[in-house]
Amino acid sequence: MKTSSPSRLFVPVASSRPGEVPDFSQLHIPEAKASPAKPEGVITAEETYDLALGLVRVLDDGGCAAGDWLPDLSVERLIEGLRHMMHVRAYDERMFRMQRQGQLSFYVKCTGEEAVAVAQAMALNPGDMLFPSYRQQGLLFVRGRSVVDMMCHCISNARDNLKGRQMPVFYSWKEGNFFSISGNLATQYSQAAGWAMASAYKGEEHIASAWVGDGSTAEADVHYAMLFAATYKAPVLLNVVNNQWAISTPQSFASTGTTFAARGIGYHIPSVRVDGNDFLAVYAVTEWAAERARQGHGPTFIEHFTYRAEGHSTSDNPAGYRAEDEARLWPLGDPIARLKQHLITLGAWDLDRHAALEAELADSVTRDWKEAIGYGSLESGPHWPVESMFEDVFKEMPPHLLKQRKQLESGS
Amino acid sequence: MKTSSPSRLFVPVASSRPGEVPDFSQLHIPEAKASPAKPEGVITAEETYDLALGLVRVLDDGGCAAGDWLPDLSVERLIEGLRHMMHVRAYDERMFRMQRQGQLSFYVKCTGEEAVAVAQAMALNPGDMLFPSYRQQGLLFVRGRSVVDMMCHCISNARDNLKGRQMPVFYSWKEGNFFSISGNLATQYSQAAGWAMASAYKGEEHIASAWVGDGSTAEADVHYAMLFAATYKAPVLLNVVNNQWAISTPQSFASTGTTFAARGIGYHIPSVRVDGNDFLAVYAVTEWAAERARQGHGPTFIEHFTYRAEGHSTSDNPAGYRAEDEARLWPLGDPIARLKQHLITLGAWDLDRHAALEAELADSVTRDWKEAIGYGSLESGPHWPVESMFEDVFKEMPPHLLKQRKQLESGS
Amino acid sequence: MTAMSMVQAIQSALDCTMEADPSVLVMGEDVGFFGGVFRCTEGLYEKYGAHRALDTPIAEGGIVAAAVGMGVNGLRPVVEMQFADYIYPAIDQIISELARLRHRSGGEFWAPVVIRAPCDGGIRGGQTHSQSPEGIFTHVCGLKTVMPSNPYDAKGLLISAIEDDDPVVFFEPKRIYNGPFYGHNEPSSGPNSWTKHPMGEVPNGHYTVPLGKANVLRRGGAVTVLAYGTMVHVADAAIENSGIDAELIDLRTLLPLDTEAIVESVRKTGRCVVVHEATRTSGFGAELVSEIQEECFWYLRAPIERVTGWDTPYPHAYEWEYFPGQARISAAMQRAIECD
Amino acid sequence: MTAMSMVQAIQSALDCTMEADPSVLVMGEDVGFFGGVFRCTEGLYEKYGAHRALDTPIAEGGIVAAAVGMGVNGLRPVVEMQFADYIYPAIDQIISELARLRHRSGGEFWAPVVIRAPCDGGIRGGQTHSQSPEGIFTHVCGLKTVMPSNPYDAKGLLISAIEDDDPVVFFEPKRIYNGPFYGHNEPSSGPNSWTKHPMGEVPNGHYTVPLGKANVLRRGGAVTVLAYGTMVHVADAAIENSGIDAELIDLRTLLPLDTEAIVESVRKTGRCVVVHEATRTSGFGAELVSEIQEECFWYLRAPIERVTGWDTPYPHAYEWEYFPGQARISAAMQRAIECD
Ligand SMILES: Cc1ncc(C[n+]2csc(CCOP(=O)(O)OP(=O)(O)O)c2C)c(N)n1
Ligand SMILES: Cc1ncc(C[n+]2csc(CCOP(=O)(O)OP(=O)(O)O)c2C)c(N)n1
Ligand SMILES: [Mg+2]
Ligand SMILES: [Mg+2]
Repeated sequence: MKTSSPSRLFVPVASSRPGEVPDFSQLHIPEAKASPAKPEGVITAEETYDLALGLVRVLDDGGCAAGDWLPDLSVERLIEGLRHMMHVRAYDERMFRMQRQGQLSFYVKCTGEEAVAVAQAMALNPGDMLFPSYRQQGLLFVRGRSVVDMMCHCISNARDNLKGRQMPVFYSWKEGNFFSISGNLATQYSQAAGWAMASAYKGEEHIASAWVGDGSTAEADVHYAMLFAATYKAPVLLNVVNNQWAISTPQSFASTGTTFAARGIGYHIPSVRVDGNDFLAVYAVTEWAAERARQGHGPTFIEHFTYRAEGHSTSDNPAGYRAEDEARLWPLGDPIARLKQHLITLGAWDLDRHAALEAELADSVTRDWKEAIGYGSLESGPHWPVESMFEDVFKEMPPHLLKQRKQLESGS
Repeated sequence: MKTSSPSRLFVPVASSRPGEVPDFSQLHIPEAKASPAKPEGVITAEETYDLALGLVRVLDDGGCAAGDWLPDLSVERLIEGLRHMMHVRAYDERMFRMQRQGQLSFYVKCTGEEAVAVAQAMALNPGDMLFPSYRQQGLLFVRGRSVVDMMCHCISNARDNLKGRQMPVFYSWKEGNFFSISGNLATQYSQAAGWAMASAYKGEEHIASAWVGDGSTAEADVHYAMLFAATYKAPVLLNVVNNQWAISTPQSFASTGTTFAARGIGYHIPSVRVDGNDFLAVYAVTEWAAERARQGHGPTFIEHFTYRAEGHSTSDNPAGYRAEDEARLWPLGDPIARLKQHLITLGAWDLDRHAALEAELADSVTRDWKEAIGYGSLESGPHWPVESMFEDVFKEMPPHLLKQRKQLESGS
Repeated sequence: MTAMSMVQAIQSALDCTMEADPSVLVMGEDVGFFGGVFRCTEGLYEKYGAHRALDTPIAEGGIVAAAVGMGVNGLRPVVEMQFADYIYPAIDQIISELARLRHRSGGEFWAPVVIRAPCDGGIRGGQTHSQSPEGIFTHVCGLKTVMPSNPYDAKGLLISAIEDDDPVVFFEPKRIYNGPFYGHNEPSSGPNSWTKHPMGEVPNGHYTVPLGKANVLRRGGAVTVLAYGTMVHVADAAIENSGIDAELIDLRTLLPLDTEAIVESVRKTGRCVVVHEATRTSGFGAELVSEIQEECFWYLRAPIERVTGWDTPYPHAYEWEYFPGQARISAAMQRAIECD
Repeated sequence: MTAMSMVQAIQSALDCTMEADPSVLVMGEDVGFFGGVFRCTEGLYEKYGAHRALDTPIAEGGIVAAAVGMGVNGLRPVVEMQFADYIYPAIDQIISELARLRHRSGGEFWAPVVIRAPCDGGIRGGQTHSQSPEGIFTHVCGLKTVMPSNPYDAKGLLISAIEDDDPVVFFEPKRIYNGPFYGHNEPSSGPNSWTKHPMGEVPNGHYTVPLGKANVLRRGGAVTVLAYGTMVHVADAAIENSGIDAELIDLRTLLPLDTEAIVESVRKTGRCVVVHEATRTSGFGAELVSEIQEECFWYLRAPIERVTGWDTPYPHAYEWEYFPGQARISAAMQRAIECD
């Protein structure tokens, strides 16, 4: 290289790094009462400009709910939502600890983001198909999957419905219309568009919903999903869970300096940015978008503005790349604390009941864990028979696999 | 499939198909005087909303030029531009006929789109790097490439700078900073972003300019290019030549129902939609965008709104999929006719000079063709030596290729 | 029976399956209104509508992804890649998703997608319209890989592929799309219709040629020649013209491979020549040679020969020098026979 | 000389080349501020700045495309794929562009890009963090493919790759990233530093190990064992523990292949076992077997054996049953020796 001029290459920086004071001054978080209005009737992408650049909020900082996005949810349903979120958190805690004890090879928490999956699953119909990433375990709780079964998958034991083939957290649950999670980021986002196209092709009313993280929006499949969903007006909810980080990389390496929701408008998809830590707002936006899809008005692109309160996964140490306090100081708070506060404000909840529920759920996951581990552990089994790994490569086992299976059995 | 419900899948349709009357009622073409204003100073993507959804025009339907986008071009430069466009058209005509006579394996015309490449090349600096698609042959004319050399490439003869390896029209010309064209659509769009990043990395002032067609915007590489260019504020012009068709498929299978330029804004890139048949407007927008890039303000996304007046290529028959009259009725006219009219209006041109130039250029390409074919033809040669195909696979030929070359030579 | 070109046979396979099963659709670039740049989907748009002869954006990765989602939702999409050379943008969806879905979900989910891809040279298409990437797909567990050599097989194999519940990558050799290819190393020689070709007579209705079964086209005792696609014709011509008593096997399906048929033949002849148009190094020929030397080692009387495309990009000007022609095949057979 | 793990050796190679040449940069997901999920780029951000230890969006295809453009513009980008399993979204840029550029432009343009990709199993990563796709790249003309088996080679080969003007795909076996692997089929057995391993002593400064040259690690007369990456250690242990007088060749570079060294050895021993962790069918082992049987046919006294991963996705629970361990290698050597 001949030149020695100083580099003019712009490289985004994180808002804070270890040793620095977290800096949220770029965030511009509007108050709940400043939320963009809820559109009535059929809407074009252009008309969602304010929704995409603003932030839909229902719960204010004091736990009061107001505005035209306020969903019509009974206190019972709210408590159900709270319970699911707390259940997910208890589950995450337990599984994380079990991983640290060597019982799981890997685990991913969704701490701080529970509202996204829980509120969305509650706003969707059971027949709607879910194409999640690895951080929407909340969907399974709402749909009523057995926690023991989830655990059995995570430790690849003899009761693992995925027969020991998948890493922990890459769940699949056909019965609950929960698609098999891939280790490859975003690949299922575009598949969800295809699934939704097929639903329309068949004249059915089921819709699809897909999730990716902020970092994953950079993958081609997110572009494909938006393009196909928009071109064919596919009934699909395209969700971006913007939890600010992709492992060590801040969202600024994917957002190009605007909101993720803004990208949706460029594809002519009505797009909304929602406070992802606000259970009520997430529910309301999802309900609205699902209704649009079901009525044949096509996709909606939803950015959930939230925060990844813990490390990326058990393989990760966030102290290496972000300011220690960032999670605690996150200006949009914690989704469980906020819904709890709201219920207390409504007079439908109190600290004692909360503590009791917490204890109950902790007990429950402990019991579930004991049961699960009773069916076998990762290291000691029992597992599925080793030879079962040759099954399901194809529907029927072709000769070369039969032969290899025999070799495995004979140890040759 | 169990259901027999009617399909609800939306599938875009073409504005016209064979046997139909061309229908441009969806186009909404603003008059030249309604062009969005030319921005002053540093600008954000959001501020280009009108530019991206509107249409920058300088020449009105009568050939008069006005407005703040009017570029400062002398009559001599305008005539130069006209001459280049007419030269390209003469070249295309000749090569197309030669293909029909079996002298070329393939050819692609750019008829109706000449202004895009010619005006842009004139507005860029010679040190700027070009990453074209196969329909910007005009760039080569402006940069002064020998037409004989271009022809020699197209017939793979002994003087072909690409040694008989590439199809016709996939030019490469390092000396002229014209990148090797790939047969794979859009792959170079994202490379252009990387090239521009390297320019900034080195502290240099050269910028890059890349082109894709409307249909090609669907490829992942266009997404990558926008994302990387925006993230690193790379000095690159990202051009989309929206000529309304991708072989048989209308632009509605790629545009999602809005403008292509709108997509740029979603990536936070200042974006402009320009009348691609208006030489002056294309020049002005390019000059403006190049200046922005050179000053470190990053990429610009430019949609050139034009029309593919002929078939896709020599392998194609547009009568099979579009209304016969569409090209003739295209409401934005022909770029050569429009610049010619403008020059006439300025009193700097007349029909006789025009006819004389046409004749001169036709003669010129005929002479060039005779010279080119004198160096060898595709079917009869002389070509590069056959064994040269083993060269340049690697910088130095590894043993297995030496061996294969020997086998080829010995016919075994 | 009707005399059909391979293009017509493929059209007919698509028509038959779409008529019988409303869940079958074709999708890809220019496959709808226009009927495909090679005309393989001609007529389907008029007959079945825009949603079943589905034009798509130019996004191979998106097309396959959408097809996977459709497959999971009960449809049977038949995807056309405009050229096999453009399958790479879709390869992540093919390898990481389509091929793996059934296994990773413990059998819960699967997508019966067929991916059709015109491959090989023959149209002066240079390096980006001439490639033969089949070998790559045979390395991917969970995929079936097919390449027919004639209209009869093309239709029968394609119907099998569409009806199969596993994903199939279906390569179509462009050089023999519109007529037989007798292996002359000249672009325009040989007859240009299938009328007199036995495998050009194609039933109009439904029939299948099973996946995973090779076809012994010529019986012979001196040497076994393994080929697929266009190369079947070149090998056939080489055998005919050289007068060598060769056994010619058309593999038809590369994976699962009909090892039985191959092994039986090579054990008999003791000699083998493997032919493909794809580049040599790590091409599918390598797998064939390995498998044969493992299974037939004690029967082999000469090294197994590979006659393949050169390890260079496919050149525009030198199609016929690049192309593994009769002369190279004959020489290889001769070398194999002369060994002892 | 310093005792280094393979991760440290790779870091050191990057540091040396970046220090010497301002056109060298590293780029990829999490490679900048954080230093890479496997720590291979640790320290480079602080030392060379954000533009030379360049964090990127999560877009493998975009990363390689940008690297190609940078390469054309005079830089030498070293790209990290976070896992080899995620190389597929970039494969079109690698195959259709990076590998072809020099040829298709008649030598006018080229991009000296290195793509580093952690491959193989060993971290309970299941099917999407354990793959070994090297075979695919050896089928692509215009690419060099490398896989080191120890820290010394890793650094020397990587420096060669970065200084090479051709594109190189550089696979790094995760299982031996942080210490030697003695081929025990247990996740946690064996020592966990390279200190006493001869190839763990690595010069701090610049040196190269040439591309295209294999390394004969053990001399022996009974059978030739060909391996690369992790499998070198497994084969070594199998040889040691079985007491067989085997010759062990570490290929180091798969393409261009050091055919000379292989042929010399097999002609001497007359027997050969080929080992890799990748799936069997159409894996690189097939090319090795083919090449050997062509070149050494008359010297072979037993069929060449392939010991490989099974033709299934890499399973989470059965890493060590999937893994081609010592027992299978020993059995294959034994079979080869007993033949006659
Ligand atoms: C195709 C692909 N590339 C890279 C990775 C490695 N990887 C796993 S998670 C991750 C970060 C994802 O960040 P984001 O999308 O923001 O999701 P989050 O983890 O924050 O929920 C990366 C790079 C992968 N799994 N797949
Ligand atoms: C990756 C890839 N997919 C498909 C093709 C086949 N193909 C060549 S040109 C073309 C249409 C391109 O249309 P557009 O981008 O609008 O450009 P235009 O021809 O109109 O200039 C297609 C589908 C290709 N060359 N590369
Ligand atoms: Mg994230
Ligand atoms: Mg076009």
